[in-house]
Amino acid sequence: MEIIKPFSQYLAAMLLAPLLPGIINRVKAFFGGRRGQPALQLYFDLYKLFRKTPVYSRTATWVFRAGPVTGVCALVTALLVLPFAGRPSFLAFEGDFIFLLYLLGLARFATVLAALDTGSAFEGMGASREVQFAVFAEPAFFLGLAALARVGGQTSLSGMFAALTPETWRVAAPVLALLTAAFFIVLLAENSRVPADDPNTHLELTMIHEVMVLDHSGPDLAYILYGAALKLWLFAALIASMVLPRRTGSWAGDSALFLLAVLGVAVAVGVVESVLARLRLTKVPYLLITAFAFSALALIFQVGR
Amino acid sequence: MNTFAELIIVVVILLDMALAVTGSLSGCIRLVAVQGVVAGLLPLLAGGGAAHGVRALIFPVAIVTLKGVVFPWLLLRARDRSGARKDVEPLISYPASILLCLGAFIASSWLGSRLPLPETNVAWIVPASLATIFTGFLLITTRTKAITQVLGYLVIENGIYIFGLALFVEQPMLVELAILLDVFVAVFVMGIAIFHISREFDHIDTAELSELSDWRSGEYGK
Amino acid sequence: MSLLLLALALLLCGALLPLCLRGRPGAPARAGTYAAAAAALAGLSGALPVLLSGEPATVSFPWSVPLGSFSLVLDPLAAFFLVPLFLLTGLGAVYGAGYLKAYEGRKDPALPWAAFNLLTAAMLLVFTASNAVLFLLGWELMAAASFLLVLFEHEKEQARKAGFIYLAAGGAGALLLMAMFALLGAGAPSMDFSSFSPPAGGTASAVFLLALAGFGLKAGFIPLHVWLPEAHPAAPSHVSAVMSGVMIKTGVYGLIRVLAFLRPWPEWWGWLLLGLGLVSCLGGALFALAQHELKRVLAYSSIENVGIILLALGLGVVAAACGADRLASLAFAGALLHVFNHALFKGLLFMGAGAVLHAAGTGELEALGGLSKRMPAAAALFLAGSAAACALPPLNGFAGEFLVYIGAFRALNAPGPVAIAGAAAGLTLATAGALAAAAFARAYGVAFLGEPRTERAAGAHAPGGLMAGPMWILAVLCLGSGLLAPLLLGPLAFAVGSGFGPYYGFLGGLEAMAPFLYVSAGGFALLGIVAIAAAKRRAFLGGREPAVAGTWDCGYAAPSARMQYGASSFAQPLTDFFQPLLRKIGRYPVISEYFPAKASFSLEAQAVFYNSVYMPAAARLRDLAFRFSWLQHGRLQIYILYIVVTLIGLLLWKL
Amino acid sequence: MIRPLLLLPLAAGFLAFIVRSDRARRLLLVWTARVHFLLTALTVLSYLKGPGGVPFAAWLTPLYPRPSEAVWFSFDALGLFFLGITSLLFLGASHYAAYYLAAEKSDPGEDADGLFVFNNAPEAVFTGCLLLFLAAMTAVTSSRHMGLLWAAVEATTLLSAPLIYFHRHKRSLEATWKYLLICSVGIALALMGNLFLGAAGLKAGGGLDFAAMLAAAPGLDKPLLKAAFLFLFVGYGTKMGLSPFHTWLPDAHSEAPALVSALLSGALLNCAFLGVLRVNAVCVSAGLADFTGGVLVLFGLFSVVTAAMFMLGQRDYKRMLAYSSIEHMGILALGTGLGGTGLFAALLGALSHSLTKAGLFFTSGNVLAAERTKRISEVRGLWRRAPRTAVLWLGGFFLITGLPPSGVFLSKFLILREAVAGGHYWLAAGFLFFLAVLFTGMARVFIAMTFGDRGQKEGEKPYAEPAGMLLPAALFFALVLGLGLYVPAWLDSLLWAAAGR
Repeated sequence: MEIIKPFSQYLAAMLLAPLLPGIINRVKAFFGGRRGQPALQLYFDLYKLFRKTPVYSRTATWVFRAGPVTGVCALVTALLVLPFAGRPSFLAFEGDFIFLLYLLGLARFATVLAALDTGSAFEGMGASREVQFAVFAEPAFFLGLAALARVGGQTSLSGMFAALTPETWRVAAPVLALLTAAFFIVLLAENSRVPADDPNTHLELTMIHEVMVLDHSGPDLAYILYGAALKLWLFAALIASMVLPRRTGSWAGDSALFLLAVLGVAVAVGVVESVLARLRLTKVPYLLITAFAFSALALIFQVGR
Repeated sequence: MNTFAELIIVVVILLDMALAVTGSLSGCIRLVAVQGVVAGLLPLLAGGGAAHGVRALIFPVAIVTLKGVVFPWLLLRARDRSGARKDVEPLISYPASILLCLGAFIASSWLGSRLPLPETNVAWIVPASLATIFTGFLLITTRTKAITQVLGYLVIENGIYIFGLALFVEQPMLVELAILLDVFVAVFVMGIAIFHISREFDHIDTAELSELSDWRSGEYGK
Repeated sequence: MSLLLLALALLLCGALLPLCLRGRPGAPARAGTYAAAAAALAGLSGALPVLLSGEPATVSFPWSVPLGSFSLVLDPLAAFFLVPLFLLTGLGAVYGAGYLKAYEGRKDPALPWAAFNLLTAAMLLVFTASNAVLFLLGWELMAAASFLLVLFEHEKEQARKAGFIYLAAGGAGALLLMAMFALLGAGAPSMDFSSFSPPAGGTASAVFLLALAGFGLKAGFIPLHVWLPEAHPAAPSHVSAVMSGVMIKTGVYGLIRVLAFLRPWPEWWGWLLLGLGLVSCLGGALFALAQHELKRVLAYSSIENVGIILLALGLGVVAAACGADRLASLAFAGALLHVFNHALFKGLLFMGAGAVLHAAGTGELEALGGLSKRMPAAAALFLAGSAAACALPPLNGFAGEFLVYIGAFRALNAPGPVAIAGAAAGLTLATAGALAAAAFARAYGVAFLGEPRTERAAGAHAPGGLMAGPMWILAVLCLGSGLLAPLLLGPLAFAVGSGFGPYYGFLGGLEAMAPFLYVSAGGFALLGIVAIAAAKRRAFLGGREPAVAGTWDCGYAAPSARMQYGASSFAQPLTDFFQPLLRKIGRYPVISEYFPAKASFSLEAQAVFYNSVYMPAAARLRDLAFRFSWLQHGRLQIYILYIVVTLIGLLLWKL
Repeated sequence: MIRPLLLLPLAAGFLAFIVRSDRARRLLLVWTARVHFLLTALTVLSYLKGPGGVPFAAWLTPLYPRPSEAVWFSFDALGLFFLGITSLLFLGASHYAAYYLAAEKSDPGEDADGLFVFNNAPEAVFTGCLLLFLAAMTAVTSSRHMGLLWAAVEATTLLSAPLIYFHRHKRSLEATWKYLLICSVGIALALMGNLFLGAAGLKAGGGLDFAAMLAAAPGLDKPLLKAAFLFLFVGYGTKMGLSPFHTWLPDAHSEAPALVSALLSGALLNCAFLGVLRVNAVCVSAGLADFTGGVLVLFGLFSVVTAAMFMLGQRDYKRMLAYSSIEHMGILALGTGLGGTGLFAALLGALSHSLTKAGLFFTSGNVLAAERTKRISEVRGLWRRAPRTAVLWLGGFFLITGLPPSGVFLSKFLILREAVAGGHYWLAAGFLFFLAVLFTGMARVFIAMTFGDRGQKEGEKPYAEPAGMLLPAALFFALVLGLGLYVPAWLDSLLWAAAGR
């Protein structure tokens, strides 16, 4: 039974991830007073896309085709490291979050190169912006994780969240709150959500992530969409693990609570998207620097304690 | 020692002063010659000639001939050939020259007092020689003509000669001969050089001899 | 050890033979290549056993030079540096044989080959010498040989400038090292390293600072890096690979040796190293992002990587000074592992850049594009190198940084200053990693992807087998040493132990092994998942031919290659943000008509330190010298016055 | 007797004035140099092997004079060492001269700076003075008497003046005049110093014979000895080219023909240095090591500073080499001042510098012949125009700046170590800084001249590099390079003996 648990956790993440964008869209529709698309829309889209024949540019090379595959695989691998409901993952080891961080980097690298491979000015633009924001997001994310490591005295992701208890929240509430805020901002930026980016816009000049994948179609696009969902899940899971340290004691109960929290994060993203406007492009770095400042403050508090 | 030698010392010093204020080139040449002769006579007059035998006679005679006859003749010839103006064209005024000369004498006296020679036979001989050397330098550094620089060199030589006498350092004959030969050849070579200079430059003003320079004038401070 | 001496002899033959054979066409190149390759084989088989067994070997001959002795020591640390040396020079020689063919008839091949072998021999001496005179001999020979190689294309103004800066930096560094050895050996009976006695207090710090500056000038960390981005691009590419991959590591090697000698370390040394590492790491990555020439990008990336090594060393020294020895050993191991890994991937990258130069005749990013189609294999290999340079798993760049990260995170949970050092190191690595990813995405994307921007790029061709072969081998090594990193830990432990003291060499234990095993597992998992996903994709396609069309450009009807995002535009958002540091010179179009026909935009990266620090200082010194030159004004009278015044002054002063 | 060594060049010198045929005169020059070198080698050999070690050598050279015998000329290790340098250098210079004179004869050349056709002095005078110059330098190295040493040094000045004036034009005349006057005035001061030296020894006895003075040194009168040292130092220092008495040096070296510059820099400066070493040895024996050391170190460092300052932005490559000589003389003074191993290092440096600098000056002559200008800014791409000259030029640069392997490097390193070991940290720091400035300054020039490609000038003939004008430099460079890799035991012992240990 104990062996099955990580498997089922992993499978759950893989299967449930495409639900999150649906939830967000439903929330936005609610705020907009519309009915909105079904929560399972992404599943339908994926099914449809996998069956389509792709169209490739004459300019593109194998890099273009390898991009989506590599991107999604990096995220699938990253999920191996991600704890579920405070329980250890398959691969829990010292410094595993560095591995996770760099897998995210790999995914980004692959996407950016695939975008550049098309030779289109628009996709180049998106790639340029993507790497720019990564430069600000990565330190913020890293520093947040570092602070978290210091909170629990642990150096693996699973360990950190395992060490996180309601007691920790009582002791280090400001630090954890700051970290939650920082992670949430990073989540918004990394997943191209408002206010950093707008996943719904179709004005190429303003887009970041969407503009990079303009040329992808068929299974490639499906991989990309699925990868994006996984990435959203990954961040949401981190935040969920943080705000909801396990408390019931039973695996099933914890897991249920955890899933609820992940959905809660998605709802929160939807709310933010509905009530906030998109920032000017040149202001996005400041948003991320804010996240960085939160993380840094948290670390300083924690080291100073 | 004897007063006669001291008298000569005084004459040498006075000649230094005179050199500092003489404006005529030929006058300078003659003054230097006189100084050389007087200094050359010093060992004869300072006594002890018998102790040194023939050597003590030969050298003063050679020196007097060289400095009193050969050098002036050479230099005057060079001056005539060069067709330059006949005065020394000092870079500083004559009063300044004589003041410097006096200063040199005072400094020499002080230095002489710091350097007690073991067997000084004549009073003032060390200051006098030092002052003469400095006067030579004065001629070299504050006069513009090539000839005056040779004169300055000769005055320095005179000063050193006097100093050597003061010590009666036992110089072996070969060494003295070699030194004398060197001085002679030096002046000779300088004379030839002056001849060439006057031919190349139409005059012997050393201000013209300053083309070889590394001064990056006006290329800094920007 | 005898194998190493054989390698040395072969290399010296390889340095002389090409010069002797210059009359015969083809002979110098053959002699040079064979000698270098044979020496590499001999050297590797000499160094590897030491690295695997941990048993040092020494050899010493009398040498009739004042204070000199021909003493060589091959301990695991030296062997650890020798392995990349021989790997890169051996492969570089094969590559060079192909690369230099293009210059046949235009360049005398004898000189570069002689210099290449001399350079290798000199580095061999540097890594093994245990006598100061011998070490300095190797050090300066290395500088001279590489100087000649930097001036390989001396017709170019740029190369001459590079040669000058390189030589000046090398000269200054050597003088500092001479001072350092003089200080170390002041009381010693000979200049053998074994006869030095460790200095204490201020002297130790002076030695450290001299070593830091002297070796730093070779290692090329900021602010002593000015020669590096000039010289590395100027040399032929296989030489750039050796210079960047190994030669700058001689600085790291020297620094480690001196550090080991000066134990115990004061804490501030560590902070200094850490600070320099931080600046180099971030600065190197940032400057790399702003460069417009492929090899310059790589050169700045080398600065970044040296920064990473320095950062790790600094973390280790701080930790050791605070008593956290296990942590220190992790950091030191990370530094060394990165030395090895950087050699592999930077060698690969420079060879790839060489292939580009070879094929397109230019390394200017804005003139390239679309090479991936014209030289697919080389492009793929360059991509592998780029990914390794960005420390992306499962390649080897990640392994070294991972060790440093672990060190940094353990440090975080330690008390006080060590925690701060750990946070700083980790944060720097993360930021620099993101910057490096941006820089390499840009370099690769602009040079290899999209459409060719010029005729030259369009006419590019794939490199021949001699050039491609070494690149393949290096790429396989990059992947292999990334996936099988745990296997490297044993030799690494020996190297750390012999370099920093046996105290630090306990890495072989499970403690550091475990995360490494997991990373390996993760790497394999990634590869497996990629294989599955690729297979799946094929299954989804089900044998249908994908349609082919033009790139979708939002309805614009007449796209051209010039419309692609270029190197300037790609970097602009980031470089604009860091403009105060980069001081780019922008050329923006002035649009004056309603329908401007032509407009161009470019951003030129400046050599900031060279232009704003070194040049003004040099100009000031020059100004001073010109004022001083009044001394030689040409007036004879005054010249003689100098003599008189000095004499009088001396008499008055000294009597 | 030592006479053959002295008389041979003397006789040959006078003979050269008489001989009419150019060819015969050149042969005379070369063969005199060869025989002189052979004799020198024999002398060195018999010194090393001890009395009776070499057959036939006994009548050539009385190395071990019986005590109380008044011997004017004989050799000790120091003198022999400098004689060796001088003779070797002259050997190279004479071979160079044979080709040089032939080339000058067939194509007198035109000074591109002054557009002034050379009117070279008759070869006879030149060759004669060259040989007499050798005789004078041999006399300097072999004099046992300070007075004689002085006379010989002054003779070198007078005999080399016509050599500098070989190209009879305005600038070489100016250089000659400055050289003549400054050095004569300087040497006059040295004469004064000799007199003080004599005065200091009046009570203790011993006269001016070097060995006797050394023996009587502790009894010498200290204030007078100090004065003697100062006068001699300024005097010989002028001739040696220490700053600020160096002013004649760049002018003379830049205007003289290449081989004369080589001899001036490589042999003549050493002769003056020998004078300084002699008096320094006496002072050190008398317990004035700190006093003389302070003066030597001060002026040594100032010379290095001066050279460094003039190296930046230097416009004339021969002047650049001259300033480099000033630098090295400064280093020699520095090493001597530090004493101990420093003196050994200074002697090693003197040897290495002489050979390297002579080689560089020879090469500069080739550069001048190829490019017809001495201006650095007008020489580009030697590598293309005169490849072998370029290799020598660049190699000489590496050697002279002390890149190992080179004797210069060993000397600098030893001196630095001595300075650090003596606790003179600021001295070491300053020394290093200015060495770095010098290195950078020279690197700029050598790179600019050697590399690049300037294309063919209008109507320019290709420059055939005569082997005879390349080989001497190549040989010297090889020797210096070898010296950096291997210091033979005999040389080591000779150096230590010369350094007084």
